[in-house]
Amino acid sequence: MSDTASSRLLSGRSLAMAGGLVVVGLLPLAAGASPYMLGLLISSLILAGLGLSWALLGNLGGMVSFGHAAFFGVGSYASALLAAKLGVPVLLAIPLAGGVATLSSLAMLPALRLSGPYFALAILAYAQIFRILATEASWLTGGAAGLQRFPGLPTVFGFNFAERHGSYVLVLGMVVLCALIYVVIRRSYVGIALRAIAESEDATRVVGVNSTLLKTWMLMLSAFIAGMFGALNAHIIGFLEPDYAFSGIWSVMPIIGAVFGGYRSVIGPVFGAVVIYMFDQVIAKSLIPVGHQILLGIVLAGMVLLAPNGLAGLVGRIFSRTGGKHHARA
Amino acid sequence: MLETRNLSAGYGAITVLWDVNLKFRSGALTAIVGPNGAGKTTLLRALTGLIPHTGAILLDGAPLKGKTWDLAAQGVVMVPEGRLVFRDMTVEENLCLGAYPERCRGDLSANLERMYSFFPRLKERRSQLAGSLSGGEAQMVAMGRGLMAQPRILLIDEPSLGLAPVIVNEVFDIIRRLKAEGTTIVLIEQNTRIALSVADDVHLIRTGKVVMSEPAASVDLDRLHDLYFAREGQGA
Amino acid sequence: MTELILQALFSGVLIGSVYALVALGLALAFGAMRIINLAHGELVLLAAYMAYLVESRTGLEPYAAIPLALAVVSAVSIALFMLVNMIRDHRELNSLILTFAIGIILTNAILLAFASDMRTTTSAFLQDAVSFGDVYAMRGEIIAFALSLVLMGLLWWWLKASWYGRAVRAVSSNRGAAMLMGINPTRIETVSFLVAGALASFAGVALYTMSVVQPAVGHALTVKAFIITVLAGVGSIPGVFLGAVLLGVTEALTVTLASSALQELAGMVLFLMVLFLMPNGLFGARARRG
Amino acid sequence: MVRSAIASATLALALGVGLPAAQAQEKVVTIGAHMPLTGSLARSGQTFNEGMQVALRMCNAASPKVQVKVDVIDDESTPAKAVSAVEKLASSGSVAIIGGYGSNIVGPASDASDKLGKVYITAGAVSDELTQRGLKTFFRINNNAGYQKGIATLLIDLKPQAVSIIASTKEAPTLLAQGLEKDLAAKGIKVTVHKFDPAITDFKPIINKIKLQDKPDIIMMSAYENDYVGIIRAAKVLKPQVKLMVGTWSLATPKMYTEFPDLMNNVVGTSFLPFPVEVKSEEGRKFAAAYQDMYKKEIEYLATLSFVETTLLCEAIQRAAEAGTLDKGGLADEMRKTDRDTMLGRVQFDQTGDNPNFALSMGQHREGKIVLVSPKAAATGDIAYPAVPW
Repeated sequence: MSDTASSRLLSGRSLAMAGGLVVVGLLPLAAGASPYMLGLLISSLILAGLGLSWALLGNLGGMVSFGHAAFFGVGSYASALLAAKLGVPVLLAIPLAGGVATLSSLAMLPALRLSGPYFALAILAYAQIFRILATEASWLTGGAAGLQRFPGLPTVFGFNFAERHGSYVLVLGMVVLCALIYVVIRRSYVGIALRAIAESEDATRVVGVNSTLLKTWMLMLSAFIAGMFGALNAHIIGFLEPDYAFSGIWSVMPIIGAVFGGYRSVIGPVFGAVVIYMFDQVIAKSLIPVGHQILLGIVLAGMVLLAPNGLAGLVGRIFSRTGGKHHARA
Repeated sequence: MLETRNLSAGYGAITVLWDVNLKFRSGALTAIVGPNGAGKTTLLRALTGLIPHTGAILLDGAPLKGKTWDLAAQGVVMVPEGRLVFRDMTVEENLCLGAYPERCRGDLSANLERMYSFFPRLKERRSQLAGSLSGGEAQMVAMGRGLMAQPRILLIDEPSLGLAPVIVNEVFDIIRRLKAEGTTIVLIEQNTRIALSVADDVHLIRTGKVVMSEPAASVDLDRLHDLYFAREGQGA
Repeated sequence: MTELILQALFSGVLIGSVYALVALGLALAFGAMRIINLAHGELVLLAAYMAYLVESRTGLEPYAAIPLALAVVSAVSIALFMLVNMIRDHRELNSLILTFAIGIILTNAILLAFASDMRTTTSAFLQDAVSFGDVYAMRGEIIAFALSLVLMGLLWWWLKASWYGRAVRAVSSNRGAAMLMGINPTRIETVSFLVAGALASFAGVALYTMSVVQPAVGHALTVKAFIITVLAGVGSIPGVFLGAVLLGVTEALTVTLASSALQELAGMVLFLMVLFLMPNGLFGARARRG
Repeated sequence: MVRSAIASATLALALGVGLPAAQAQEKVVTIGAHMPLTGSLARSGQTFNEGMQVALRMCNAASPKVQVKVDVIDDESTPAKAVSAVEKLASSGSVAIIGGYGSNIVGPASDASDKLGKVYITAGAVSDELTQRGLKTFFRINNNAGYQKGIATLLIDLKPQAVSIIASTKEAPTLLAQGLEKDLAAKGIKVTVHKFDPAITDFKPIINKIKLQDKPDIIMMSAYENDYVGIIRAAKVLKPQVKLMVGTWSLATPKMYTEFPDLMNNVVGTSFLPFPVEVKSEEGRKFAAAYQDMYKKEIEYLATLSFVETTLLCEAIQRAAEAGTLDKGGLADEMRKTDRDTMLGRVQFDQTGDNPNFALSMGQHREGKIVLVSPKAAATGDIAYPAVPW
């Protein structure tokens, strides 16, 4: 890609958005948030990253996945095992784990021919299969007993990533980076083709876009991002077992966040995941200590019914009403 | 009698049909002809309420009430092209569904027998899935299904589409027979020659407008074809 | 070994017949509205808890709860339909998410109302063993199996011979053409959601009599039902029954011939293989791709 | 407006400062707890919570000078939320944390607690790895070895030819099954392990395999509540020729018998107390009475566990508070000084924070009663053997 092309793709606005995201993201640190708050924010950002990876596939590939836990879990195990058994430095193991998750996504290629709910639930089946394999392959994964002695995030140049502030900055950085990658792809020729596929597959076949190949790329990229966030989470939590690594939470929460924030925009899934997770953990949990997910369900249902384009769509509508029309398509 | 006044219709922001004024006489067969994409099917879709329209549709002088599914009860029945049979139901089940409006449910078996006398071939295939039929047979199922609703006005969409000439003749023999029985018929047809052979009145639609309305007897086929093909490039 | 396999087959058929009831409801609503109701498992669960409520409060047999279960589940089904109907013109995704959200709401409502304790029948009558030669079952399972066959028969007859039933099939087959025949699709969709709810009610009560329920199992039921509809292909009751029995038997045989830890795995692999290799399902008439 | 707000805030502050001064001799100490109150383990969490509340009530009544109160947070059985809970509790002033259920939750949560310098005690995580991390603030009263020992003692005493173990693929049941397999095999007993996925509901195929292929004397269930019901039901239908059904957690409880009277008779599970409760110790009797008073039900196994851990923690806090070392990190030292007879038997903590004395009694359901049958020292009656529920 030439310089001019990349500068066109990474326009001032998207860089400004990334900058804004970083600034907003660093506010809690500046405000001296407690480790508790930072811990919640870290969890929410991990879901945000996962939400981005989900929305990338959903928005550009037109494929709804109900099983992103598959990639997340593979990423967690890969990174923990690489670091523990082969001594790979953790910061290198994380992207490598993304690569392993990408490899695992190749097993799903036959599913690309499927549409709608069939694809969604096929991926769910993969997540289940991976979970069972992780339980059975106890020689490698420790089985149901899990893995708990693997390295945490390291200290680099005196900056301790294992400690809350450090982990927070690292996860925030990863989210912003993935958001930028997403923006670049969306703006590129490929992204335009992909969105056309999402709208109507037949139409683009006629235009000559090789949709299966593009979808494959999107699936692989989505798996890569999800795997990396799984790896990050594993090193932050420091414990892995199959039921946790492949838990339905990793499939469901990103969808809720992305739909809540607006899955068609880049910022929506990030924003949605953070807002919905914090709402659930801070507000809903204090209102209904047991069964607070009922509020999550109500908020989600209300959002789908009343603002199907999510928070981003809602904000966009308000902006366009007050005159700033170009924001509507943010 | 069915009639349209200043009927316009289209899809979303695109208007396909402009200010159409048509009268369909009772007991007569009215053919609507025109090139592909002229708006014939849009007219039928508007008449049956499948797409929204402006202007008025009058049945016996009063506005046609209700949604698509209320029309059959009022005796306005559409026979869609043969592909639109219920493919995973049997021939007989397809026919039975034609009698869905409550006023037609009474004597189901007698009604069925009447259809089988119209279409003997369907009787042989009565328990076969409609999806496994040939094009001509499917067209017969679609027509039989429409007739089961005991229509006052039958709207038939492109009955010759994709059929072999022999089968087309067979289908039109049945249309003639229906006409002879006194059913009011609106026939949408691309094939002008065959349309003229059965029609009482003919309307030509091109690029969404009615460009010719005449009794079939006075239509000169060459002039009709001139109108039909004129500036066809823009008509598509 | 034959004895083992016979018992596995028998157990698989019995459990499969109840899976079939769950799956039929899902398939019916999907046929009419082209929407996978991800809250369907929760409807089944709701009925199971009604059975628990009646059994624990009155000491009657769980099947006495069927009127209550029908009333409650139908009411919820209709509410669910009305919500989904509001957004029917949006993308498929939104209705999936909406029914999923309703599933979350129902699961947690059940949790709030009934706590998270596991529940199952305590009826001595239903738990009694019955044997047929070398194979054994619980009486509750035999009753559930018979009930399932009867309901499937009734449903088959209803879809075949009643006006509403035929209309349901017509709408599933071709919505536009059905409208031209004088069928009001919204009413038919309502009817099919109601019938799906009724099937869920029976399935839930049957499940309560032969298995253990907890607020969290609703989702697993939905997934299982979906797997069965994929195995069956769209649009045939015998297909759904055979698909369900096939799943039940596969699971039971996996336990018998391999390891019980692999039971879930076998079901999932079967699902994917049918999905990839047989786009029409094992018994279905129509393609699902495109 | 602003001024009046400031005025009232000042007033409130003054009152707030004034209050503790007025009750100077009563010191209030807060501890935190995280439990699974939702999700599949919610019932365990609820029962833990109940035992804990009773322990605090009794402990506070016994030593009114230092009042201990607890904040409970639902960890939803997820590690990240458990870690958040620990951090939230620590930041809102808890001096110690009572841990949740499952090693996957307790591992990360106790790590976080250790980093914050807070004592962490658990009765719900049995993995050996937990005590191999070298944490200075980690304590637990029960461990896999204790369960294994309790069950193995009973099984070996009965001298069976063969035992079949049905084990859930969840963490704790898997560990227990592995340990038992080793112990029993060492005594020359033929052991077959059948692992099952927790999603299973129909156990007939497994039981049938055991009936026709293994032909054991005893079926041992290493599993959870809903699994027991499914397994025993399947066994009741297929009637394998076994002499005893044995299980572990949450099986030999009065509640199981009330809910499933047809399934439970003669089944053996881990237990501390016979039922009706015939506790020899004063403490046990008081606990039973207070529990009945607060929750209107009989004490259960998990409630007893959390009662013991909470009592130990509470007493250590009171000791440290009186010695004035509570704010100076003296709590862990006080914990390590623990040496006390409890309803679990003698509890001490070794260098790793584990309780080396932990071993379990086994109780048998007998017509609505629970009779302790093993080990001999704790037994309140002889085991009915062979005896099955059908």
